[in-house]
Amino acid sequence: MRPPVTKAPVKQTNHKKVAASKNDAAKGKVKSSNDAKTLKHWLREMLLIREFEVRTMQAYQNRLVGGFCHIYSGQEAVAVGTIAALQDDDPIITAYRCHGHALARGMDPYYCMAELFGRFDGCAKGKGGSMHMFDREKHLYGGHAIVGAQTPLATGLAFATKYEQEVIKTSDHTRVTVCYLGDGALNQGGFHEAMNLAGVLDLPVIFVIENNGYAMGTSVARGTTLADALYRKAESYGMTGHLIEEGMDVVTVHDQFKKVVDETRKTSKPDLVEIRTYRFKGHSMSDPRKYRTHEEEEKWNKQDPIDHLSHDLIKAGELTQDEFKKMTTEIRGEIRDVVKRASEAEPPPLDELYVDVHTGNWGPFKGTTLPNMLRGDNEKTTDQNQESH
Amino acid sequence: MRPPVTKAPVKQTNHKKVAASKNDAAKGKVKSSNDAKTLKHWLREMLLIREFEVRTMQAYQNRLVGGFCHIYSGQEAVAVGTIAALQDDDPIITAYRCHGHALARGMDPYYCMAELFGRFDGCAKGKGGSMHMFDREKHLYGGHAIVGAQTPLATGLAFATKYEQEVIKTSDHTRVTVCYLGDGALNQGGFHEAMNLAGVLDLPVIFVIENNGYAMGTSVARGTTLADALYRKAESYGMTGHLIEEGMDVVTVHDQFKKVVDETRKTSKPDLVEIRTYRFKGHSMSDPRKYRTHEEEEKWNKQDPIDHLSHDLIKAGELTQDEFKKMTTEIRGEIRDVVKRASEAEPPPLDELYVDVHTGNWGPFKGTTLPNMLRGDNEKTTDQNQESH
Amino acid sequence: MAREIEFRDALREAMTEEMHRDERVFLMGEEVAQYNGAYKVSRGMLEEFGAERIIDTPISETGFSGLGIGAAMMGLRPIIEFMSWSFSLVSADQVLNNAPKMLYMSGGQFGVPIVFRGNDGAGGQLGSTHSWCVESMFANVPGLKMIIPAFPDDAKGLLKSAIRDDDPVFCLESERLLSLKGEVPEEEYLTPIGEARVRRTGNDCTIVAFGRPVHFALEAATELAKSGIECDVIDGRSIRPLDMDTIATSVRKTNACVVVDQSWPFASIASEISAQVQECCFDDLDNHVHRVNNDDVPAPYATNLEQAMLPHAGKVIEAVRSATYNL
Amino acid sequence: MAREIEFRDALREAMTEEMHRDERVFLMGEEVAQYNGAYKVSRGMLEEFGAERIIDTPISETGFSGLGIGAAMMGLRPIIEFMSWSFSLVSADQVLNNAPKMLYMSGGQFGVPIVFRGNDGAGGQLGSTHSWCVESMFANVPGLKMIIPAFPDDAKGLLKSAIRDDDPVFCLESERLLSLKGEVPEEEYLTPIGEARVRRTGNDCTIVAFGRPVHFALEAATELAKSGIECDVIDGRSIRPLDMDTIATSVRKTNACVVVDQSWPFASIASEISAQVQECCFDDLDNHVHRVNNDDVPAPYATNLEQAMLPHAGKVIEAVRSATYNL
Ligand SMILES: Cc1ncc(C[n+]2csc(CCOP(=O)(O)OP(=O)(O)O)c2C)c(N)n1
Ligand SMILES: Cc1ncc(C[n+]2csc(CCOP(=O)(O)OP(=O)(O)O)c2C)c(N)n1
Ligand SMILES: [Mg+2]
Ligand SMILES: [Mg+2]
Repeated sequence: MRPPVTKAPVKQTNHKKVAASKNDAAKGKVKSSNDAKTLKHWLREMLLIREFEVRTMQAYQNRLVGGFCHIYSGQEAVAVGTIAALQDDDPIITAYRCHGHALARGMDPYYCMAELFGRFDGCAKGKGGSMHMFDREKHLYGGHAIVGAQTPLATGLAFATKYEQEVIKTSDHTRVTVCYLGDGALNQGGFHEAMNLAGVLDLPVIFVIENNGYAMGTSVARGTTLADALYRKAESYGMTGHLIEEGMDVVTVHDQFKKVVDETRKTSKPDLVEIRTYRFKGHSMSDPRKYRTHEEEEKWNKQDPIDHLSHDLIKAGELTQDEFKKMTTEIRGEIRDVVKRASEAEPPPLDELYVDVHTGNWGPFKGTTLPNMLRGDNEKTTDQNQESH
Repeated sequence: MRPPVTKAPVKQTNHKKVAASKNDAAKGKVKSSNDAKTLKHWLREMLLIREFEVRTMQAYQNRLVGGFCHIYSGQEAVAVGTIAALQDDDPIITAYRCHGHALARGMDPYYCMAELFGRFDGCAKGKGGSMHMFDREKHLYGGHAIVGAQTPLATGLAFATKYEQEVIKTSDHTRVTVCYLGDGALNQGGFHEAMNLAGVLDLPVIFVIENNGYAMGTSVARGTTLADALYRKAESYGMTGHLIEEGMDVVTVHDQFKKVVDETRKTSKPDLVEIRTYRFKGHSMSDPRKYRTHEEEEKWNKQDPIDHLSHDLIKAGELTQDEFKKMTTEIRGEIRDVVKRASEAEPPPLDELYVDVHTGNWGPFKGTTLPNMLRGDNEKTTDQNQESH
Repeated sequence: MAREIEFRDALREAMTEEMHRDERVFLMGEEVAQYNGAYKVSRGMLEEFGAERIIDTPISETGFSGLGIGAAMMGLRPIIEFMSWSFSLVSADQVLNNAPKMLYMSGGQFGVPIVFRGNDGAGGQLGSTHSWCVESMFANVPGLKMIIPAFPDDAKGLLKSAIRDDDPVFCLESERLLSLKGEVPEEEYLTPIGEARVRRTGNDCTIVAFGRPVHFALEAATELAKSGIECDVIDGRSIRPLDMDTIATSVRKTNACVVVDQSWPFASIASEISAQVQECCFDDLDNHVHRVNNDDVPAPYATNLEQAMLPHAGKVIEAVRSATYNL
Repeated sequence: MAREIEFRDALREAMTEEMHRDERVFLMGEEVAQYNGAYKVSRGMLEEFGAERIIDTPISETGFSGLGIGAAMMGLRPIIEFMSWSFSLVSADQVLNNAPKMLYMSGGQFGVPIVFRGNDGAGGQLGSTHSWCVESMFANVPGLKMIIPAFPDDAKGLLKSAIRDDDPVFCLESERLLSLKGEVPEEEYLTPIGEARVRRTGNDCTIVAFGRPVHFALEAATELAKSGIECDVIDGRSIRPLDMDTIATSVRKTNACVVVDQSWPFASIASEISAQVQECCFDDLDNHVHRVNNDDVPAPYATNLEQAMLPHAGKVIEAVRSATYNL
């Protein structure tokens, strides 16, 4: 089995504009940008996501994946750059376009793919599907399919981290919650309520708008007022708001986002960050993308975050073409293997229909059990129920 | 029966800071501030609302009024000043604290009081109650009791006026919709969606925040971010936002609001206006107001909009103490009479339980009929069903 | 004269014809205009009617359903599309508190002649939040009407009636039926709201169903006929008003009743029909009314689980056999 | 040892005791802290537990119910107060799509141990939008539990169980009962969720009711006893899980059943019980199950209309007489 992506502490250097943060010695594993090893690691993660999505699309065509399936390709720098700026136990939560976040957070691609295939080995035992990646161990509180519905949940995660630290004192450090949402999700009332609540209650949560220009076929400007400065909507809530324009550059995303994270960790105050990015594929697998021009797509394709970083690294002499090829081939192999294993995996037993509806047994309901992903290898073979909390 | 408050066109003078608007020759009856007759008319309207509410409170104590009952006293300058700035067919819609708006819009106080008393003669046949004042003829689209729920409806009113003018051409002039909401209602997601929709669709609607400092026992700052400049929330939606600080002065309210209305009528674009005011009484009849100090109440009582204007008029020699006393006495008599008639009026016949559920007959449902308020005197005695549209 | 068209085309024809007939009708929703509808129900309508009458919205269900209600209070006749009824929960207050009650609480002053329509019920593996069957929950509320067509002809006829109706009408469409072809008359016609249709006759058992489950019922009836059990299959078509006369008449003949309902069982349409059949036909029933519902669990993603959860012909057959004591 | 306390005090004792017992429990809602609760249920709790655990919110039901769900996913145990369940419609998506389904759609990873509580049902003349009885609508959804106490002792015992429960529990309180006094033990106790309680026994008819209507049922039973009709009065206490065993046992004895339900009739709790009683007791029933519901209309304001619309003892008496063929 593929070992989880490791996120070892790395040494600070002074590449690019961001100076080493004062807070790096804080709790949890420290991650920071800028030495070659880190950059190569990010490159690898972005490649992994890209390759995962390529094979997801194939599998979808082959009817191995069902339902609505939203591809993350193009936006890799956002998930990888922002998550790299976090501590491992900072909670994250996102929408239905969630494969990238799950992988960047270190979910084993096998569990992710098995979920897409509706197999019992999936991260949600095949019950959640493409739009619902959850990983309790990695502090991923789910992909959520109702547009905007994750934003109030995020205030709850942040509230809980603060409560644990300040009220019940079961935590000795500040955790920053990150909530991803689309440019279309802005227009949901729930987002407004979440922003205001976070402001009124001083919650350490950062809302990250992944502005990929479209909500399905609706361009930002057709759906939203103040379309050219979404981050400025923060001002309504007494926050500043930040724009990361170079959302296709993982280093910029990381470095600029890191500053915001450090600030939120220090002040325990909410923030809003808009990151400009692009989805290379359609909204979901069924979208022919007639609402945008070939030229526009070309323009953005040229900013491919993977090309961008690999190019830079090669130019700086930190990576050779051969090494890059090898990395790509390795990842291809890895994902090919994941697809194979997932396609051979078992569907959930029919019993599972009535498992996880309630935590206990009553009537037809059969309590709850954890997915294999969260069970040690010994446990996986046993059938006994486990408590979920 | 008391004749409806007339709103004859009045001649422009140059009293106070606002110059005569260019748009006064537009469609509908023109109203404008500033000659003594107009000011006295406003004074009369504010007195009427105050006296109405005094008797409402009494009636509530005497159990003639039930449910939740929200008193408008203190805020009279808002309803009277803003509505005076409108044309008669400009649609208005508000929340549950709606007696003032209904009266300022010219609803006969008898129908309003009869509604509070749950009588068949009420504006909603006794079915709506204190929180639901509707008057189709006066273009009052209701008081609405779910906080914030009127804000999306207002976009629909504005959409319809625009559609009538531009698409089906059944209207030959621009109508401006005014939507009142409280400072607490801001925090509802529906308001955010309504603002954004109004912005995206260019709807001629003005949202008026009656900032009376509290949502029940919650001061603005405890419930809302950017609490000292609510009007600035407009910027999130690409609007400017306006603040009328002197919300206890009907002339200022009128004059400043009139400019916004004229602008909206010209541009057909939405706007947001915050008006600072104060409710003299508790949130509803059951509220002991422990959350605010006596000093604060005193400070605001000193700005009583009625005292304010009567004082000014007397000082300017436009009104004598005697005339003012006479006006007050007259109104007292009028409202006393209204209370008497309302208390003698009939409750709705039991039949009404199944009337107005559906427009037609089926099963137990018995179609719909209009309230007496909207029926000519002849019609009132007949029993035949009338269509509501 | 009839021709075969798809369910989605029938819906579009209904809207298009009514928009030609009445300028006050407009269509609003997410992706209904430029994108031609997420499920292509409104394909071509933007071109035909222009951006003033076919209107794309932001993802703001509370906002635009409220907008529709306000516009209807003024006498327009909005058709508000929910891409899925699953997304109507974020606007439940507008849809359930405002639309159906405005006429009542305004004392007859403001009716709300609006149509809310969109996909209802499980699609293919859409998971827990996207597979709502709102009929049982929403039909609890007085003041609204609810239609749920199972065939293209009814889709057109019912939707046209809905658009002309002075009350708020909720039109529940099944994504799984949108490509279904069926005969639809060329000439103009209206299907009355509140009348069920008997789709097949038989003396042994009454099967009542709405929307997609009508097809399961028909499939089951065909199968059962092979072993000599003949069923009345009643396509309810409207849930509010519910045509109990047709149902009761049938049960008085067959003395057995099965209800097929794609929503959760507890306090459902099936419960209601079971209760009402009992009330009207207590002495006619040879057995209790049998209910076939979605299982009482959130919708799972995996195909095998999803299929096991949904009603299907096999479950209907089993229920009919049980209701008729294996005749 | 028991003493008489009010229903609202019983609710407060439940919260207070559980907050002392478990630091992860907190209370959040509109006006719950400084104002002491709109209905004074949380009076004094701010002083006792401080602003970190008794938390006032803006008027943002979607926001703070979602906040509660998120916090519960992390293992806290929020009590979220809706000033009225009528206001929960604006947050229906959080309450019905997220809370009850999270455990399922995360494959068992994230349970939501939350309590939503507040006033349910008509108050005095609150009108159409403020008089919701959400039980019939919300009980349709799997994954949640629902309790609806009728007496102070159950209010306390059930709410304590709810706070300790690992599933989302909806606690429906009637504003009309908040001042009701009743005996409540001094000692700690829990009332199990999912067990009905027989409040009065008799052989002629079973009356099933929940919440406030239990009192109408008891009043009716007292009255009926005068003319020799003796009723089992079952206080359902929980709607999900529903204790059908207790109901069925009673119906097998009495052969007649009346359900009293303060919500609208269509697809209601009463429909469900009617359907289930029929299913378990078809051969035991001498007559169809009779339902007494709120009338199928939006709530009017005028007292006379409101009283006519609501269930009351008179209607229960009539239903029992009819169900027992005027024994
Ligand atoms: C409340 C709700 N309304 C509509 C939808 C259908 N829908 C799913 S994704 C989407 C577009 C969202 O766009 P955006 O927020 O920009 O995210 P992106 O897809 O670009 O990542 C829509 C309309 C939904 N899931 N939920
Ligand atoms: C959605 C909703 N939540 C809560 C309430 C209860 N409630 C009624 S009025 C009110 C306060 C509103 O304050 P504000 O908007 O400032 O208006 P004001 O009363 O000051 O005029 C609250 C919390 C409600 N009616 N609707
Ligand atoms: Mg987007
Ligand atoms: Mg206020």
